Amino acid sequence: APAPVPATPNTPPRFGLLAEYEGKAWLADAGIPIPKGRLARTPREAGEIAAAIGYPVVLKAQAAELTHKSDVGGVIVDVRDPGDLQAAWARMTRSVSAARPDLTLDGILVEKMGARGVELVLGARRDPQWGPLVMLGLGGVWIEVLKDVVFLPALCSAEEVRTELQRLKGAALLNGARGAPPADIEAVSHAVVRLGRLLAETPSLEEIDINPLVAYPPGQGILALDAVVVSS
Amino acid sequence: APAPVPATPNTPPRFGLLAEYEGKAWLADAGIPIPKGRLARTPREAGEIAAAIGYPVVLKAQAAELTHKSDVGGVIVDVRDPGDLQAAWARMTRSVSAARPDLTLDGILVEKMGARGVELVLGARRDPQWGPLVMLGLGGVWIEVLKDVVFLPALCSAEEVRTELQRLKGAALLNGARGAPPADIEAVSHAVVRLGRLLAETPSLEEIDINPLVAYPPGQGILALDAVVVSS
Amino acid sequence: MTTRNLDALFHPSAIALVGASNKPGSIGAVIAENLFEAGFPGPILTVNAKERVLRSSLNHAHVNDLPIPVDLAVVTAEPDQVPQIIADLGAKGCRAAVVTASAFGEGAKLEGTEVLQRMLDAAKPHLLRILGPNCIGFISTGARINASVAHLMPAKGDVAFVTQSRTMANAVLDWASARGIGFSHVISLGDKGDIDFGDLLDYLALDNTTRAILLYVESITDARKFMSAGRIAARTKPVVVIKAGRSAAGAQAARSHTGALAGADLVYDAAFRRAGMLRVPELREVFEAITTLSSGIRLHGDRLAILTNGGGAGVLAVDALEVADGRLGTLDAATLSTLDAALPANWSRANPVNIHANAPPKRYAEALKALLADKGSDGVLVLNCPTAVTDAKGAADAVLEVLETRPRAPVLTCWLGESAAGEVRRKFAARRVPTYETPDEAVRAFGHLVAYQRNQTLLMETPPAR
Amino acid sequence: MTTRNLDALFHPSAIALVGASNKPGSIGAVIAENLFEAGFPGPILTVNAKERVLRSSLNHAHVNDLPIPVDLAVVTAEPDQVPQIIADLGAKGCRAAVVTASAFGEGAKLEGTEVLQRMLDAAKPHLLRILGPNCIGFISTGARINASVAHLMPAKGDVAFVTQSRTMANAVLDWASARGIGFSHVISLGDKGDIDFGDLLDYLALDNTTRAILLYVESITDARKFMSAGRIAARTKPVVVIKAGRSAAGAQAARSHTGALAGADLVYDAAFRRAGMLRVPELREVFEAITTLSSGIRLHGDRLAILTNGGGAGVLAVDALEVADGRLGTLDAATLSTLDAALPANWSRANPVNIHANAPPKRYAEALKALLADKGSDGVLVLNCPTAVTDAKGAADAVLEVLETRPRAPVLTCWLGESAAGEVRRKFAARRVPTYETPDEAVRAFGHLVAYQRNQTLLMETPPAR
Ligand SMILES: CC(C)(COP(=O)(O)OP(=O)(O)OC[C@H]1O[C@@H](n2cnc3c(N)ncnc32)[C@H](O)[C@@H]1OP(=O)(O)O)[C@@H](O)C(=O)NCCC(=O)NCCS
Ligand SMILES: CC(C)(COP(=O)(O)OP(=O)(O)OC[C@H]1O[C@@H](n2cnc3c(N)ncnc32)[C@H](O)[C@@H]1OP(=O)(O)O)[C@@H](O)C(=O)NCCC(=O)NCCS
Ligand SMILES: [Ca+2]
Ligand SMILES: [Ca+2]
Repeated sequence: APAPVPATPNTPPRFGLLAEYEGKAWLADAGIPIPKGRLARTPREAGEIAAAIGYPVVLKAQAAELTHKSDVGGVIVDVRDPGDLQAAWARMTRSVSAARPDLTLDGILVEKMGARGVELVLGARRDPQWGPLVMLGLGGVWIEVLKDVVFLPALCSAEEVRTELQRLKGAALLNGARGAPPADIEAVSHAVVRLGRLLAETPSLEEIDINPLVAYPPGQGILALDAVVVSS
Repeated sequence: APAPVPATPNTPPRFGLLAEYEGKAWLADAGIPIPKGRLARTPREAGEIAAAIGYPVVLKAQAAELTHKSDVGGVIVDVRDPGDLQAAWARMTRSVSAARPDLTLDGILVEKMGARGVELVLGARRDPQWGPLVMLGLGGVWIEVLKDVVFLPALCSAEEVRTELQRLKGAALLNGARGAPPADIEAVSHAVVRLGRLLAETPSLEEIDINPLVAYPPGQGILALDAVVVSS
Repeated sequence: MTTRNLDALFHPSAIALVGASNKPGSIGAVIAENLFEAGFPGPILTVNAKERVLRSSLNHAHVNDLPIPVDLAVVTAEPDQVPQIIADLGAKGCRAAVVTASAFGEGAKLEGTEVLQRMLDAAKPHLLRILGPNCIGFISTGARINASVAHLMPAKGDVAFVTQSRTMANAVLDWASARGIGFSHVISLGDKGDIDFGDLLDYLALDNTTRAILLYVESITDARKFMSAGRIAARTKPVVVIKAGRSAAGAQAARSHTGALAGADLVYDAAFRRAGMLRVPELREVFEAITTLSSGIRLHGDRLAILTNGGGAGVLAVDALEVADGRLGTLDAATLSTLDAALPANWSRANPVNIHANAPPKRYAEALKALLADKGSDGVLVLNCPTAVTDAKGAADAVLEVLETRPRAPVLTCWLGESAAGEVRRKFAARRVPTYETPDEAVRAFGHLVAYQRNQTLLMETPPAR
Repeated sequence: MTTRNLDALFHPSAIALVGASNKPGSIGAVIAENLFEAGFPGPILTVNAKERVLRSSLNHAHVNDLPIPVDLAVVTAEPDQVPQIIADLGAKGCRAAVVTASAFGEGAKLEGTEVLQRMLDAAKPHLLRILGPNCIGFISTGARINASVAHLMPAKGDVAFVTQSRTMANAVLDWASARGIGFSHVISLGDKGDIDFGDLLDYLALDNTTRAILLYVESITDARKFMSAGRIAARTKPVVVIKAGRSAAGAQAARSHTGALAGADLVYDAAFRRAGMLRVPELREVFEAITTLSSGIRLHGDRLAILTNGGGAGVLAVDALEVADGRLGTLDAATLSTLDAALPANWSRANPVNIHANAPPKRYAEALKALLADKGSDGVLVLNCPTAVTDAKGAADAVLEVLETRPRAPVLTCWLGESAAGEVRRKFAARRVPTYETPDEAVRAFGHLVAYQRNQTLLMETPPAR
């Protein structure tokens, strides 16, 4: 059985849309695993953080108003060494300010690069009719093209999550298809439960979207690689 | 426009089920790209071949009767250097003979390890009603769980293939979804056309199954990573 | 308020019609006629300021003039007059009111309006329950109440139909009537100001004249109550739901997938499923479901035996079974030898059992009996194709005779065609034998029964979910 | 041999029935009655060794005794007698023969048998075409030929129905007859020994009494001919196909995915699509397709306007449109102002156009005319729900009157219910106005028309595929 759910953290740091690093930190407090990482405000800070967490790292531009980082060159993966890091920093700041001259970044998140795994999408929101819900699906084309998702009430049990996720069209990916190992379904289910509980117990929280949530083989857990958190 | 289709090769080397390396060589003659590789009959030969084609390599046990290599430890990927190679050879021969004591291998195929790409399945067979057909689909769970494939007559045109493959449920993977580059659809289409023509023009050929066929970004072509060829 | 005072709706001792009318074609006149014609055994009192006599009964000018307590009222009046009427009714001991539209044609919805709030405020002190407003009424066949503007009185049956759409209510009634299928109750929710799906699911779960529930949903207001009541109801009897307005969610600009998808149909889907309800995607399947539910059949397994007089129809049924819940049963040795004796030598000796076009009625009976006894199947589908030498009616009578001594046997029927088949279907319906117009529909129905039984088994095994 | 001598089947000058009988209930008697009752203008000669007089005509004992050349023969005899009969017929100048089963009930299939080969060998020197064997016959309404054991003579229409299943042939005829829908030809292939789908597609492509073709397929023997003929036919008129026996492929042990999947239904799917045919998945959609095809409607775009007298039905139609080919049209300014004038103030002012339950027939006419003129839509679906104040028949008459001067206008109808709606549907069918029983089915039909028009456009643009 996984560690007990941490006590509900404080209400989210501020109103509106949180920047990724803020949302992630807050979710981590709530028991959702995130990659090691910290916000760097200068290239030097970035180097220090990378040295501490270990290469390769990923750089991600941070600002609450910047919801589609990749589209403006705001995501660089597989940064392998300090020289690479400085070059990547320079590239990113130039690219982001060219695409979004209006924007002032809070900084650049320097994060450990996660291994590959099964990509999922995990969200939670308040439905005007059905109340607080969680949504889980396979990522990429599964959710975008096939709309392959399942919904559960926010206050669901891990057992219910495990049953329901077998109804995904792409469930085979979670169960280990063709030699690939299964995903850590236990960890996924508990993350769903935690996120739902978080939404239900935090009235000021409007919506959370974790895309992608990467699941590793059994025992190796999950990582939320991105987070959109909206408070009112 | 791709290079003209090579003249139809001789009839397949022999009757019945071809071992992977034989089938691949023959398909290569017909214009279907395969990874660089050669059959090694001894560990030393294996070392020489690997040195020539370059590490990392993949080892695959070869015998016409061995259709599911992975199930008997007959596939080892990511062999990085000569020491690794010798160890892998030893592991494989032990593993295969334990699982299939009846079997005598032709040898072990030493093949350059292909990069990751979009995995497809490409097949051709003679339908008793519809005559020679080709079948194309996304690999993995797409074909196995969702049965996501399209069929065309063996004598189809590249244009028809291009149109038809857009009907795949997973077509988004070929068109480049979410930042991933598209696949070399041109190369895929021409491979389909070639395979179909090969079947239609080789009466002794019963069935060909290429699983996986990996597609790389536009201009970077495709590779048939495995081949099952059946002659009568 | 759930089921409080709903007994006044289902088992009133007297009914008042406020807004009754003599004017032909008016709502007040249509309801008056329906009420009186249905044969309600208690007094029906009419109220209308302008009339003296209504349908040979003395009319009352005002609610306050009613000489006896009346627990159920039907109100058809301009919306802004309704609150006062409700207040007056409450003062007279009325505990439930069916508030219809005031005129035909679709008046504005009253959801969220000030006048609706005033209606509810007027009702509250008396705990008076309101069905509507803007509904087309309430029908209860056992109690002989037709407090509606429906153009037909349905036959007595044991399916309860609760609808949020007025026009679809009529369509369903009309369809069922032509097939001789009846209902226990037909309840139109209108704008759902007070009584809603949840309340009625609560009530109907325990109503022993109702063996199955059909819901026509456009929106759910109190989701928690719906889920809670729905779950309980679905444990006791089948609940089938059709949800209209899949696209009504609209193009909602969303920051994330969750936002875009959560307002969508998939959430309703998940909710209905959690509640143990069977959702059907279109009206045709509503018709099939009513047919299936009226039969009261419960299966004990998922294997189907198919009896047919024509190979082609059998093939269609087998095709359909591939994609439905359920599978083809295998004939056991006893059945094979019984059929060898009963059928000509060239029969299929497998499932489907083809007894050929010229099979006399007796052969249907023998084959059906054998298949019902077969341990390799849990249900039988009997198919009949019209041919020049087929006695479709005789075959149907033979089937009915077998079922005479086997109430609620797991038998579904499909008589293809229209000329003789139409009459046969009515006969089957009258005897509660489920019957369908095509093999696919019959097999789909079998699949629904399989799914229901499977779901019930699961519910028994697992502790109640939230 | 394709269409060689098929004119003898479709336009014979004289018909012989070999195996005619007086014995009631026998195939020979049923066919004799059908032939004579259909009103064929030429001579019908009967051959039976045992009878002297048949239906007041002088019977002939033997084919050799026939006094005049007879180009079409109907043969009902024991299979092993048929080859000689064919030889004798050929010698008498016969060029086509419909070979039915010899008795009701399903005899063994003759595909691949020696006796079938002998039939073909006997026919070959005379280039005599065989329909069957084991078919239920051939009906051509224009030529007034009913050379079949069908229990009904269909009305004259312009849909040709070619079927490989005998029992389903009867079911379809029966259904169509009840709805007043007719056919140009009904052709039963039986065991497809000679004349097959490809031959008939070749012929029907050029038959100007046929405007649409429906195929009921269980297997395709000569795929190349089928694809080639099918593609040509589909370019000239809609071809709809239902394929039975999805599961017949069986569990074929396969060395690879290609082997396992290629035998499967997906290949048929691909083939039908390549040929430009519309495949429907179940019998219900066959009924819908016949309805749609009989109308001869061709669309010029994919936008649908919906006219309804009830909100609920409109919602169902919009839901269905989400998953069908086609989309909701938008009302242009001219239409909005015309409807503002014609409808009560509270109409929806959007598509669907809701004219409410109590709309008089005239309002249907005005609204329909406005929508037909609207440039924002390419077709109109008219929905009608039964209510106490709806004149369903009047509304239908109003629609028919508008269509009187607009032959083949892109209008589909759906009158819900059964009581008045049944009669309305027959009326619509008689006037070739497509009509359906539920909104989903009507919208699906619209989608089929859209797909057909889209496909035809594509075919025009691209060079012929192989
Ligand atoms: C592609 C898109 C989703 C990227 O989103 P984003 O929020 O800008 O960027 P993310 O933080 O999710 O990360 C981008 C990539 O870096 C990867 N990544 C991020 N952090 C990582 C880490 N620590 N380790 C490894 N990889 C990491 C992500 O997996 C993602 O990879 P992928 O594109 O192969 O899946 C976005 O640009 C987009 O929305 N594109 C259009 C597709 C669309 O409309 N989707 C609907 C969204 S509602
Ligand atoms: C998994 C299975 C398909 C493997 O097939 P196989 O013929 O033994 O092995 P392959 O030659 O296809 O190669 C095995 C792996 O090595 C990879 N590989 C092979 N050559 C390679 C090369 N040169 N470079 C890189 N990778 C290579 C393949 O991509 C494959 O990887 P994947 O499993 O991640 O897709 C087989 O064991 C199996 O069938 N398993 C059960 C699934 C099933 O029933 N499928 C239906 C088959 S009809
Ligand atoms: Ca993201
Ligand atoms: Ca393989």
